[in-house]
Amino acid sequence: MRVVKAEEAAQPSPQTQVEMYRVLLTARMTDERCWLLNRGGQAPFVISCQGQEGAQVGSVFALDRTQDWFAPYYRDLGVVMALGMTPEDILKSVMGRAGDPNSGGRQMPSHFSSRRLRIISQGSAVATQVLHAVGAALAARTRGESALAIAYVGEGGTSQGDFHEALNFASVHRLPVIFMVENNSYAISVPQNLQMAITDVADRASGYGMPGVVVDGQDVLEVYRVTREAADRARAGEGPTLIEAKTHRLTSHSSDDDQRVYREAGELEKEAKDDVIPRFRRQLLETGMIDDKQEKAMRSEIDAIIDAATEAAENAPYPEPEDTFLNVYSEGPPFPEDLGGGPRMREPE
Amino acid sequence: MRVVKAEEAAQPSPQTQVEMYRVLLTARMTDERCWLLNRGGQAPFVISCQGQEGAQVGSVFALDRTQDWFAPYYRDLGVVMALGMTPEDILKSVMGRAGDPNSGGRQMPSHFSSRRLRIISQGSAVATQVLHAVGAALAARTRGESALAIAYVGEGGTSQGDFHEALNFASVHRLPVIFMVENNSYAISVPQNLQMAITDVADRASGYGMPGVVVDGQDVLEVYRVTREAADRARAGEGPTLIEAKTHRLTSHSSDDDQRVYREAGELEKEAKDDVIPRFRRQLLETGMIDDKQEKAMRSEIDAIIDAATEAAENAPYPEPEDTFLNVYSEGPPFPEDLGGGPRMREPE
Amino acid sequence: MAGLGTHKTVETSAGQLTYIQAIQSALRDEMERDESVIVLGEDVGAKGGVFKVTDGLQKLYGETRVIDTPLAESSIVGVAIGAALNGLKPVAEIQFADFIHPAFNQIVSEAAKMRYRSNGDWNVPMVIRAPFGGGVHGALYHSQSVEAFFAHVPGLKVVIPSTPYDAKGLLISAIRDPDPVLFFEHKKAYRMIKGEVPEGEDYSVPIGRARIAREGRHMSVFAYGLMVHYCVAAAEQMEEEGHSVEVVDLRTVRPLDRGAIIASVEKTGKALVAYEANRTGAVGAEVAAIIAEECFDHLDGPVVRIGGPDVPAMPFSPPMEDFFLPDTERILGAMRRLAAY
Amino acid sequence: MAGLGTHKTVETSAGQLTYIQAIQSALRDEMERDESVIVLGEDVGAKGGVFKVTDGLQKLYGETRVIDTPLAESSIVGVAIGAALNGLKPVAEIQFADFIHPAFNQIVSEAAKMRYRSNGDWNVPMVIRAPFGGGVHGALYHSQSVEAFFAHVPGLKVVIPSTPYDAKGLLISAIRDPDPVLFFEHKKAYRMIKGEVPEGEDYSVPIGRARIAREGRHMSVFAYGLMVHYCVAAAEQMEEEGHSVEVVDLRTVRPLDRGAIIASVEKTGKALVAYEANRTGAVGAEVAAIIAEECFDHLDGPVVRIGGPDVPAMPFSPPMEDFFLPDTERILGAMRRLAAY
Ligand SMILES: Cc1ncc(C[n+]2csc(CCOP(=O)(O)OP(=O)(O)O)c2C)c(N)n1
Ligand SMILES: Cc1ncc(C[n+]2csc(CCOP(=O)(O)OP(=O)(O)O)c2C)c(N)n1
Ligand SMILES: [Mg+2]
Ligand SMILES: [Mg+2]
Repeated sequence: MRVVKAEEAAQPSPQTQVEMYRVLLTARMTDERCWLLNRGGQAPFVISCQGQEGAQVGSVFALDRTQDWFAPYYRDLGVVMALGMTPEDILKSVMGRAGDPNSGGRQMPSHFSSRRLRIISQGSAVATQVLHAVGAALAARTRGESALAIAYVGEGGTSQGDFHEALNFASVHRLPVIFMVENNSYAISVPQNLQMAITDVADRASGYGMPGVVVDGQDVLEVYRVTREAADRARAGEGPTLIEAKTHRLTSHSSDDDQRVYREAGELEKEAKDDVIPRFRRQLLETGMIDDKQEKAMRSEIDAIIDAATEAAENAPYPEPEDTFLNVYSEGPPFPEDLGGGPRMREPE
Repeated sequence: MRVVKAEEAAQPSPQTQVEMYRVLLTARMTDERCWLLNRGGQAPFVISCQGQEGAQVGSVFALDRTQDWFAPYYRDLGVVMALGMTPEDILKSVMGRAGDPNSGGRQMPSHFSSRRLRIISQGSAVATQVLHAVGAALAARTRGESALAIAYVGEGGTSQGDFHEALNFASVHRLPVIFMVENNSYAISVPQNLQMAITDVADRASGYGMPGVVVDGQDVLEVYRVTREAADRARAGEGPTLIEAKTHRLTSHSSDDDQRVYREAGELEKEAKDDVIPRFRRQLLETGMIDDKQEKAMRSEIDAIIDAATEAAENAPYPEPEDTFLNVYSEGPPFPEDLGGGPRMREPE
Repeated sequence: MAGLGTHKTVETSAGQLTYIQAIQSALRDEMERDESVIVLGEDVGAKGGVFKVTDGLQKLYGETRVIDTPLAESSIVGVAIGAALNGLKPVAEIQFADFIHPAFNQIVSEAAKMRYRSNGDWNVPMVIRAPFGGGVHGALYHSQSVEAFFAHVPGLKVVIPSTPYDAKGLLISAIRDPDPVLFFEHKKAYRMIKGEVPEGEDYSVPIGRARIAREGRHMSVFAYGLMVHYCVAAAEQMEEEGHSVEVVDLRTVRPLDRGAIIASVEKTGKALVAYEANRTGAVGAEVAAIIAEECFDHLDGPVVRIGGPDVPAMPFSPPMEDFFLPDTERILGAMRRLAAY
Repeated sequence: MAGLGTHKTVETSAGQLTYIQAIQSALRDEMERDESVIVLGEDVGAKGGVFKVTDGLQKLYGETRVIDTPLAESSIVGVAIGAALNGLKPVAEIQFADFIHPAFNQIVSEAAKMRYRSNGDWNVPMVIRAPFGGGVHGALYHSQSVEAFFAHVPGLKVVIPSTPYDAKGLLISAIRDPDPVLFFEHKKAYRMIKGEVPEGEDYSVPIGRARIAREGRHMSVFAYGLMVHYCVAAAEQMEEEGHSVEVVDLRTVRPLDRGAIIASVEKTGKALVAYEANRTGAVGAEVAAIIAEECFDHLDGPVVRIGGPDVPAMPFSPPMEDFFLPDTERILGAMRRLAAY
């Protein structure tokens, strides 16, 4: 595993590290709540961040949350929570409520979006967002801003043509982009060896003349450090970087999947032991940045927040059926049947 | 330029080398005739092989023309002539005659196809053929044959998602495929530095875990040698190879283009001096495989063949207008308007 | 879920199969019959597909004939085309019809035009299977009906069965067809629709022929996929109200069975088309246009279309999802108004 | 060819511009007016585009606003989407409409659905320009009419001007539109069609409104792009034969101007639709379906469609190319038969 040289500068402050841990925990506990709701029949679909929060939170904290652009994918609950999404936002979306800030209950859960937070709306087709991040970076560069864009994608998504086209475009124009591949070694049931003939996705970087970095995605501070370095390069006009975070998918692909059908029990146990949360917790306790009591207090605080969020979401209204017609185009439909119009029901006179 | 070790085995026999030269000359002289016809108003469109014949002919002779599969692109007149297409075939297609074996006058010139010669029909959308070659190789491997497939593509075509997806699929399944990139450093007017951020396309190979080879495309025997090595690897089950032949586009992109608008005169002169034909001719004269008299005789033979071919093509019939309806599906159209049917002209009764 | 998927279930079920079992049975019969048939797609191997359509096939026929591909639809189709050109009969699975778009160029520019552009020298015997349609909380990208894009493309055939019998018979025809066939399976029908399927016997259903799902005299209703069942239910209600409605299951949307469409309207004089796709520019428009062009002298009323609303796709939230999907009630309302016309 | 392309030509021409000059003039005016407008595509810079539409723009506005992209349409559109989300107004050029298919997923799954899926939070102010249509020996892949694919997609607007005045006015509206607009330019019209275009003055033509190209009383003919000119020529011949034919230039094929279509047919009682695209499942089918649904009580004859044949695309060889392309003669024949009906 190639590792770039350490830099003290790239160490978040103790208080920031505790903050990072709080986001990690909030994402994990919110995700766990979604599964509870799924079993309880209140959430038809769940797709998890569990196991990948380190790569997500570690990278966001290394960036400028006041101006940078984010194109996450469906696992990135840790990314959007680090940017300011709340458990209530998430639970409303899982329950398809009108108040879901991502889509007003239109998209499946975990299809994140927020213009305010510069989280680019994602559809379900994998890897399309990687090109959107490149375009956002192009716009920032055109206006001479120092903002960069980061795209998150799974290792399976790297097989799409759009991934190749995005890396190529960004490198030709030396755009301020970071490509963050969360390699959990599975695409639903397809293992990495059937997805690509290489061990490290980062090896693709040299084919675009950009640096490629492999980082242990379970090491939050390492992710922070390499992301910070990539960001510095990007802002200095030195172009894009491909970062591959080796990580684990601790749950089945989604609530519709059962990974025991295609994965060895041994592998699952091994990965569960490498969970980022206990690992970062240990780090914080050892360095004395937090103590056991504080950590327990933090958990119960978050629990309380999620309980309140669950109740708020449960009591939040659904969209009106007719809301189906809204926001197809900017203007109201001049031709109802054509611009977001309904099925024709009127009396043919 | 990385070059792989020489192998005596990979030297074509003197008589084969002379044969290769004849094909080079035939392709070049046929192409020149197309331009004459274009100026004469008999050929609305010409797109040339000129300058790239070395990579084309050198590679085909290194393969098994009795069983291998070929997915050429529009510059590959040298490829298809090495496989058996004749000047008459080509001139009929340039003039849109019914006898055009590639498409019966349906496609633009240089969209090559012949099931008999295992030349996969190509459309105009660049790089799609690269995936077809991978599929053909998959089929051969599935049946346990020793045949391989080779795809030809320009360096501009490598920017397409399909190029990435093809290399990835072939490498994951270790298929017997050769990817031959003819890098003439321009995609119409777009220079290589605006097409990719690297000098050698071959550097992309490592990102797929396959060998990448750069070869001087103006050196016919070098192209032959590296192609033979890639073929041996492929047939031995060691998977695909990416070969980049550095070459030159001696003409404008096509008869609709004028490259003097976007290229330096100096660059054009320099490339003209590096033409493969005089270079290979010199080689053959020096090694005594052919003498001046024989070479001149060969030229006039070919000239005569092309003259006859031109006349034959000029006298060949156009397709019937109604032929427009043929070969949409295997069966005759049961519903004329829908299965290859015509515009509805009948009297509404 | 797994249970339903295995061909065992297929063998043990007595004549009655679900829609998905019929598809599984067609796949297995054809792979058994013809070595050149291969299956490729995302998760079709070890997992047996996200809907379990290919469950068990890799165990039976091995990894060379049942291929888990990388996550890239253009390569799934492009490789299938090349394999078809070299003698195989690939059955490619696109995990959801919504994700067929990255392969659009390979399907429309390559597969559809290969025979024509080579003047009949080459052909592409390939099937592309994809689950489509809504009503399963699939939201914007797991509910789409995309058939109209392909029904416009000469060189392609587009099949959409509504019953287990047709699903098996048409998939067999599609696999044996020398040209590229898109085969769309309604995901809500997979386990909801049951029906008779002949055991063991080798039958097939011809591509390009509609089926009269229900005879009627006063009105013709054209549909395909899940909508056929809603239309039949509505027609039965209409019967009780004294109106005899004919329901025509198009089964193939390219080529459309013009003869059957025209004959039915000439008989009844009234026409309604029901479909789930976005209303504008869909297959229903072509059906209506054929009727307007061919049946003018027989028409006793406007040609009515009931389609999905013209919004990008079916939303996730239950009230909006229900609102989007045309159902028996909505179709019935349109039938009543047309009957009263 | 080069001369025609430069904006110089545009400035010196007195009121009369060719179709391509009108487009060049719109591009230059909007780039001059609004710094956020950028142009990107293959060969749009140094070469000024294969048709010279963007000729001179890079010299005027530099390489950051006029970008020669790598040869990859999905990235051209995907990058344009991202740039639009971050405040630019990209005008992407697809070199030929036939090559828009690799970008199909970015256009249909992303650009078209961005506003809807974010419930109005995001929008994509982007224009995709592409030359389309046949009659220039472009053969199968440089002659296609692909508008029907996009006219089916909620979230997109699809504009196809037939005159220089509309080409400029509609391109200006498209660039200023907050939603994604596909702008198809008929390549045969580029230099063949001339017309008045106001000098200097800042005007625009609204998207979604048809134009009556020629008033008439006995028959309504609907067309767009080059076909409009053929229809007007045929209508003039019909006039001499005593039939008054109204020609409606749709100008926008999504959204269709339903009001104008219905009003014209209610006036004339007969309808014909002429288009170059493959006949089946095209925009003409939607126009006919609207008429069949809305104008039943006013129709005095079948709704006739004249379209390109249902073969993959326009062949290269002159006899087949001529046979494919609907022309004045063929349209006239259909008009005569419909008039006699
Ligand atoms: C274009 C497209 N094809 C198929 C799918 C179905 N699908 C959803 S997620 C997924 C696997 C993604 O794997 P990876 O990129 O590794 O991300 P991970 O889920 O492992 O984090 C697939 C095949 C899709 N969403 N989009
Ligand atoms: C998908 C697609 N986009 C655009 C074009 C138009 N076009 C034809 S050739 C060409 C340049 C190809 O360059 P390269 O691949 O380097 O091949 P070369 O012509 O240099 O041999 C372009 C842009 C096309 N044919 N297909
Ligand atoms: Mg993964
Ligand atoms: Mg080139």
